[in-house]
Amino acid sequence: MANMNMIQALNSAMDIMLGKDPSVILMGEDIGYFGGVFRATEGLQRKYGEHRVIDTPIAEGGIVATAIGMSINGLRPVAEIQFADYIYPGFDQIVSELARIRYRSAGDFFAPVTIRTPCGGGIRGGQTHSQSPEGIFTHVSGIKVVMPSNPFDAKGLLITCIEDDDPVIFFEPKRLYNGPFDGDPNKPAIPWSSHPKGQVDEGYYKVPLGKADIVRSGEALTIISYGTMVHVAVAAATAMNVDAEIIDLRSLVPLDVDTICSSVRKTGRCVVAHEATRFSGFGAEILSIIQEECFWDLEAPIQRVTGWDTPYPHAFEWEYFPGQARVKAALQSVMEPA
Amino acid sequence: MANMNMIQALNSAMDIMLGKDPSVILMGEDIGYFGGVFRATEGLQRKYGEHRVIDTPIAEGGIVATAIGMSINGLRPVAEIQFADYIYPGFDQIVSELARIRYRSAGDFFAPVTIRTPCGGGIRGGQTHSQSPEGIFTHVSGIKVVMPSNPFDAKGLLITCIEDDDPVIFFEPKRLYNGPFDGDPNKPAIPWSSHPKGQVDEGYYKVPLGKADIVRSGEALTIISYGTMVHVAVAAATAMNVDAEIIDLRSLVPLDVDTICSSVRKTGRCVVAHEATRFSGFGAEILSIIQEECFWDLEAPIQRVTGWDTPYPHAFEWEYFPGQARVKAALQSVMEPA
Amino acid sequence: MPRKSRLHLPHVPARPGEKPDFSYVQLSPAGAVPRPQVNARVKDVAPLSLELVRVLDDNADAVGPWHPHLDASELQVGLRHMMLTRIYDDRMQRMQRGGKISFYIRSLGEEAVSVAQGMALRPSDMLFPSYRNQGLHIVRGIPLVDMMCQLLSNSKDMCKGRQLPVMYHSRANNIFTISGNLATQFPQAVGWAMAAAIKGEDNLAATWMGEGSTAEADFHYALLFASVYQAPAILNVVNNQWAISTFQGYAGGEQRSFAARGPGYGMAGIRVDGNDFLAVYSVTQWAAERARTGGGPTLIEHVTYRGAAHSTSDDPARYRAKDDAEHWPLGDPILRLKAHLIKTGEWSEERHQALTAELEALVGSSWKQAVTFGTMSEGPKLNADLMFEDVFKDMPENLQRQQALMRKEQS
Amino acid sequence: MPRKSRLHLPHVPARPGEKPDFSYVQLSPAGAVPRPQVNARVKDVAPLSLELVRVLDDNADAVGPWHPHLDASELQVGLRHMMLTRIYDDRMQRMQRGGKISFYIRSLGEEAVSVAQGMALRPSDMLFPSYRNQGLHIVRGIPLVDMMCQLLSNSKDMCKGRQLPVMYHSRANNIFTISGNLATQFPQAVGWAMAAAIKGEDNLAATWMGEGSTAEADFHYALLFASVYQAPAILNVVNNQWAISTFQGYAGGEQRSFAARGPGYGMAGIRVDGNDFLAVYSVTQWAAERARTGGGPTLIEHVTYRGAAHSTSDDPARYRAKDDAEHWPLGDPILRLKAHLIKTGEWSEERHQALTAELEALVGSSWKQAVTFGTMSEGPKLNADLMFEDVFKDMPENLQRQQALMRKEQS
Ligand SMILES: Cc1ncc(C[n+]2csc(CCOP(=O)(O)OP(=O)(O)O)c2C)c(N)n1
Ligand SMILES: Cc1ncc(C[n+]2csc(CCOP(=O)(O)OP(=O)(O)O)c2C)c(N)n1
Ligand SMILES: [Mg+2]
Ligand SMILES: [Mg+2]
Repeated sequence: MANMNMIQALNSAMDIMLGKDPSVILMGEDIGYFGGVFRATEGLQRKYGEHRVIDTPIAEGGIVATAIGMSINGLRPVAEIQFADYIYPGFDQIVSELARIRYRSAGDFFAPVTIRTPCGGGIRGGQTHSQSPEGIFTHVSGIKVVMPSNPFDAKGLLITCIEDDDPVIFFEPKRLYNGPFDGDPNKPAIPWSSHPKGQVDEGYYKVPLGKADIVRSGEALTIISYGTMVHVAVAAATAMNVDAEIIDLRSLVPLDVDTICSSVRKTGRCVVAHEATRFSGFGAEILSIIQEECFWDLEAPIQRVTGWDTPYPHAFEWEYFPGQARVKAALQSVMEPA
Repeated sequence: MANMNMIQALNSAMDIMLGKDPSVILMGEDIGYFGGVFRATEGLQRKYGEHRVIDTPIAEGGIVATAIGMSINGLRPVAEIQFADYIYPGFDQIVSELARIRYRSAGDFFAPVTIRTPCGGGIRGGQTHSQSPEGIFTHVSGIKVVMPSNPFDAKGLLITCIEDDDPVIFFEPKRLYNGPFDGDPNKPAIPWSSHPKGQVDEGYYKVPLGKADIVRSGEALTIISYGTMVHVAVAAATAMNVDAEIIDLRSLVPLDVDTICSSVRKTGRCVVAHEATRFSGFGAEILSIIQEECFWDLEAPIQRVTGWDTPYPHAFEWEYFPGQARVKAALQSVMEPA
Repeated sequence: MPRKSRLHLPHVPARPGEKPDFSYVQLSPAGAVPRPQVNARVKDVAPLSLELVRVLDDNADAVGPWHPHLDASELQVGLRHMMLTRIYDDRMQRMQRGGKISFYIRSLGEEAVSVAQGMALRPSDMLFPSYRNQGLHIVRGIPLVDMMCQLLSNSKDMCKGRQLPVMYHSRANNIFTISGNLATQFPQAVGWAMAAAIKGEDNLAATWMGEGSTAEADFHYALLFASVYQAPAILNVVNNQWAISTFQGYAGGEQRSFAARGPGYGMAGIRVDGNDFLAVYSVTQWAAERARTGGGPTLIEHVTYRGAAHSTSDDPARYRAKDDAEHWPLGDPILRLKAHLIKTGEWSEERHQALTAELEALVGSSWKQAVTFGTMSEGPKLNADLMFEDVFKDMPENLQRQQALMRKEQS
Repeated sequence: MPRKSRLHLPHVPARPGEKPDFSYVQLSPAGAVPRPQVNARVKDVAPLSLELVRVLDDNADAVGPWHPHLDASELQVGLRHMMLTRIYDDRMQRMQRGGKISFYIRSLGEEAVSVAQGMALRPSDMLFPSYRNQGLHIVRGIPLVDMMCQLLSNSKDMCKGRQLPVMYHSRANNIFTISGNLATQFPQAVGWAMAAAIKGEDNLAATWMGEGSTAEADFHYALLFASVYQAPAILNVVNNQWAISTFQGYAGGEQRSFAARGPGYGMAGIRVDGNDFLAVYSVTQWAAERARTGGGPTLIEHVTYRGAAHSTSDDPARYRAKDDAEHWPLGDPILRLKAHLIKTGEWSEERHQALTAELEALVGSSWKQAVTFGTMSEGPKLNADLMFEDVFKDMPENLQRQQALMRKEQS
């Protein structure tokens, strides 16, 4: 066990997989010699060579497309898209190709590509360095979608994704790279070393997809979240001291419906929280499933806590971000007696 | 008034706007000399010239991008994407640019571009000529999303979209081009001339965005739908003779929440139907809004009727398509007494 | 508009009612274009992208430095493959017209491209075709019955009913699954080639698209990545002059050849007579040897003509001159190779007729066999349960549920 | 891997610890490259895409056919704009270091590109810049205070707080809003130019991107549509050799110049000394006249060097050789124009120092004025209600509700 921040944990996962499996390669913009704009691949090119940790042209569509071709030729590419905001030029190759190759070839071909990309706000990145587009990809049949909330999960999930024979988009909440974040930008930043999930096994281990993590169990209500909002939810529930059960989905596709529904059946009250915009966001799918599965158990309408239905403005980052105030308001309203 | 199928109605809308406003131009693959693979622009190049009805290279991204540039220079481009399945190469220009130009320039620039594209299955097009990706675009702040279900609305809505100063994606359910379709492929096809909404005013008129159409009012339950599924819903409700109120959304963004909620408050029971895949489809947003707004009025869980969470297979088109059987099963279950 | 438009629109030489006009096609005499060393530098081979490499002249003689000097037996095999491709296309077209299959795409007039290239490459080279390369499948020996079963989406369909007709694939024969989305295969092929290089293997990747498809971003990505990493890939643009109703000028062909894009990206570009079996074979050999010896990628533009409708959903009478294919200056690939073989005493009308009859019989018997595995109307049918498989490697819980609901619905 | 990789990787001449090496940069002597007629055919101007157009020689003399023969007064204005750009950059960089603004991007060493081109174009020509073209805004007379208020996202910010610093725009001065997404402006500019042609107007569109951005699909779309419709557009690739840490070879520059993409798409391509004010002005004049007279688009590659870090978030010491900018063979654009003016007796050290002082004072006083409209820490602040405006022309009901909720949250 060692203290790692999320960047170090991700780096460790890729280091281990490069060492373990000669078919694993890394590719992306500025990831090689430089080690990535967020340093996630630092030192790996020096260790494994320019031919396995490959700098690419600035062409997200070309990166995804060539990664697909490599995977058809027996490699397991891990492609970095520098910011999730820049994944859209690769959208056609992801939706029309990566997601469908196994299906359209009746399983004769498959593309084990992992796409890593930093998402979310909180670093004053403005509207083009803060997006959370995960919801869009959950609507695409054939792609798995993952988002960790801490270093331990990040490493174990990334190793699982690299070994998975299906394509995966692995979203990294960049605000969590250096430490947990409770939603209050005015508090001094705290490092992962102060958090239990900052204790990371240095060796090879996996965290399964489709298995949500019950961060905190409780009886009064259920909070379902993933990524940065897990920490905001914990802080808000603690501050209000409500006996909340807090679930970290970890993987959105596949989705751990059982854990979600058994919790809501128990509590009868539920808040769904994510940073992405509200309208047609992934929260809507979670809410819909609960409504369909647990209708008779619900004692109050499920509330969504989300970013607003606007781009993420540079000057109003904290008015946009769904912080503790927004979470608390939702907790209040689901606790109101019927 | 004249009998028009949906193609003729769309053609009439574009014809009228080309004649009325010199800044309107049409562009797209095979739309000019040929008149479009579905004939929607037939005759318009001959009438208005090659400089206003423009054939383009096969580059959806280039079509959207140049349309944006034209709109910044005072034109109102109506761009056709030959199939909605092929809109993804233009995704970045739509999401990162078209949707945000007004916002990021604080209103100093705006891009009145209308993107027309045929969607949906039912013509044996297989997985790449049958998709319904509308849900994805409803998650993108800054874009309006429209889908008509009949010739009269198609014409009035398209004229409204072309005159709208915000960008719009206009989805055309291609199975409805030549006639209404109740979901049964074995019945002989019936023409629009047999349907009241096939009666179309030959002149200029508008159908507003954000105003749903109550196709049929009823007391027992509410069916919310759009596009092809409106007709399937009517047929299923009639066959079961349930006193269903059937709502045709017409525009998904903006969404007519009032009409939806007042109906559900009245009936207490609701089915949401669309052809697109279920997981994170637009149905989830509708369901979520109803759950949030009408929770205490609901007497049964809202049911979603959708395509399956798979691509649209060539051989199993009718097993995939959400036909009357699937609608009826949902109607059954929402009618079950609590 | 107040003022007159100054927008330039590409010239389309002949529309319906006008007489075919191919004066825009720049030709070089057979044998006229020099053949550089396979390891020549890009700037020294640049002229190849504007000339037209031809071997078979108008007297059916094979001339010049690109003459591949193949054994007659090989040429006879090539002729057979081209004839089979065409006979197969004709029959399948008729089957579609007869309502037996939902859709079909012919390669009429373009047979030399797929057949000559398929023969010039190694079986271990990976192919990323478009929907108009059936010749490749035939060269690689995919049984006609298997191809027909795909067209029928029947119980023996290699795609399990998921793909439109003609979207074949063959893992065993190194042919990648065809996409309905244009151009996507191009950069995938380059990625495959990059992986071959990374693994130190000397197989190459070859891929095909039409000239209209070069407008897509994936064409650009493919050329860029192939050039940057000097990937062992052969990128083929089949310029059959039309993209459905859109003339090649709208893809940029009016200003410059498509082959010229190659040198623009720093790679070899060759413009070849796509209806000349020997020329296509020869340039492919050149590009393959160049790729295998570390010389990097080559872009090949095959100048040919779409002899038929775009597909069974299309009617070219609406947008191009009648009988234009007959006026195509580069003739018909089958007739040209046939004439050459006859002139060299390696073939005869009799043998040609006999072979035609043999191949028609083969196609006919294959069809009879294929339909025993089911048609659109009669069984055996694929089980609709298959709809839910292969979305993921293992079927997730929500798909299992949906599968059960579907069963209930169907019963 | 069992076998050794054969994948080619572009050569990077000098990394940290190595001494700068610019031997890879292909130079032509000043005055050596002929100047074709503006209406010359593409194939006749093709050599321009491989040569390097230069006017200012090493003795600070202006020589050769591309000499634009501008009045000294114009050159002095150009010098002033370049100096102001650099002084503005330096000060804003310091403001970012001091925590006054969140982010900044300098154009150190590239000032001639924006300033000379801005001056060579008409005010009615539409500009689609990247984030490193501040010189354009300065040439077009955008008040420094307005630019600074954008950097501060303060109450006078033209973007109402929505954009990162440096993402300026000016409707009144025909400068389009800058995007954080690379390359998207290129085909938009072509669309704007197509519209100008459709409307019969003779304005043109000019756009800029870095060499690294040419890898994006939008670069391809722009060249293709510009070529097909012969759009009156000037497409500028600013090759400053680096894309953050990625050397230009990874964008394709190792195999061929970026200007050479132009002829590949059938349009004029010119490679110019980007640090030579006179050369940049002259090729821009040529391209503009060509576009206005119906000669179609031109692709211009400006060969220059990124003198500073990519942005305030970047540290080039991690990936490139120390002091490399000082070894750049094409020198510094300001020093070169200054030397030329002094040599021609139109400038002096004294005047230069005086002007420097004047511009520093101007920037300083502008900053003082800008901060009165608010800073990141002190007010006046923008009203957060603005977050919900301009998503659509009229604020829809759901955004009005969210706006109300946000107000409640903040109170
Ligand atoms: C991304 C995408 N856009 C549009 C289409 C519709 N489409 C199918 S074939 C075709 C024309 C292709 O022409 P070309 O590339 O020249 O190939 P050819 O058919 O001539 O062999 C078009 C526009 C598509 N399949 N995919
Ligand atoms: C689509 C997209 N991908 C990646 C990025 C991240 N990014 C910002 S600047 C940059 C480098 C651009 O280099 P270049 O085009 O050469 O311009 P320069 O900065 O040298 O002026 C990158 C990769 C982005 N902004 N947009
Ligand atoms: Mg073609
Ligand atoms: Mg650069």
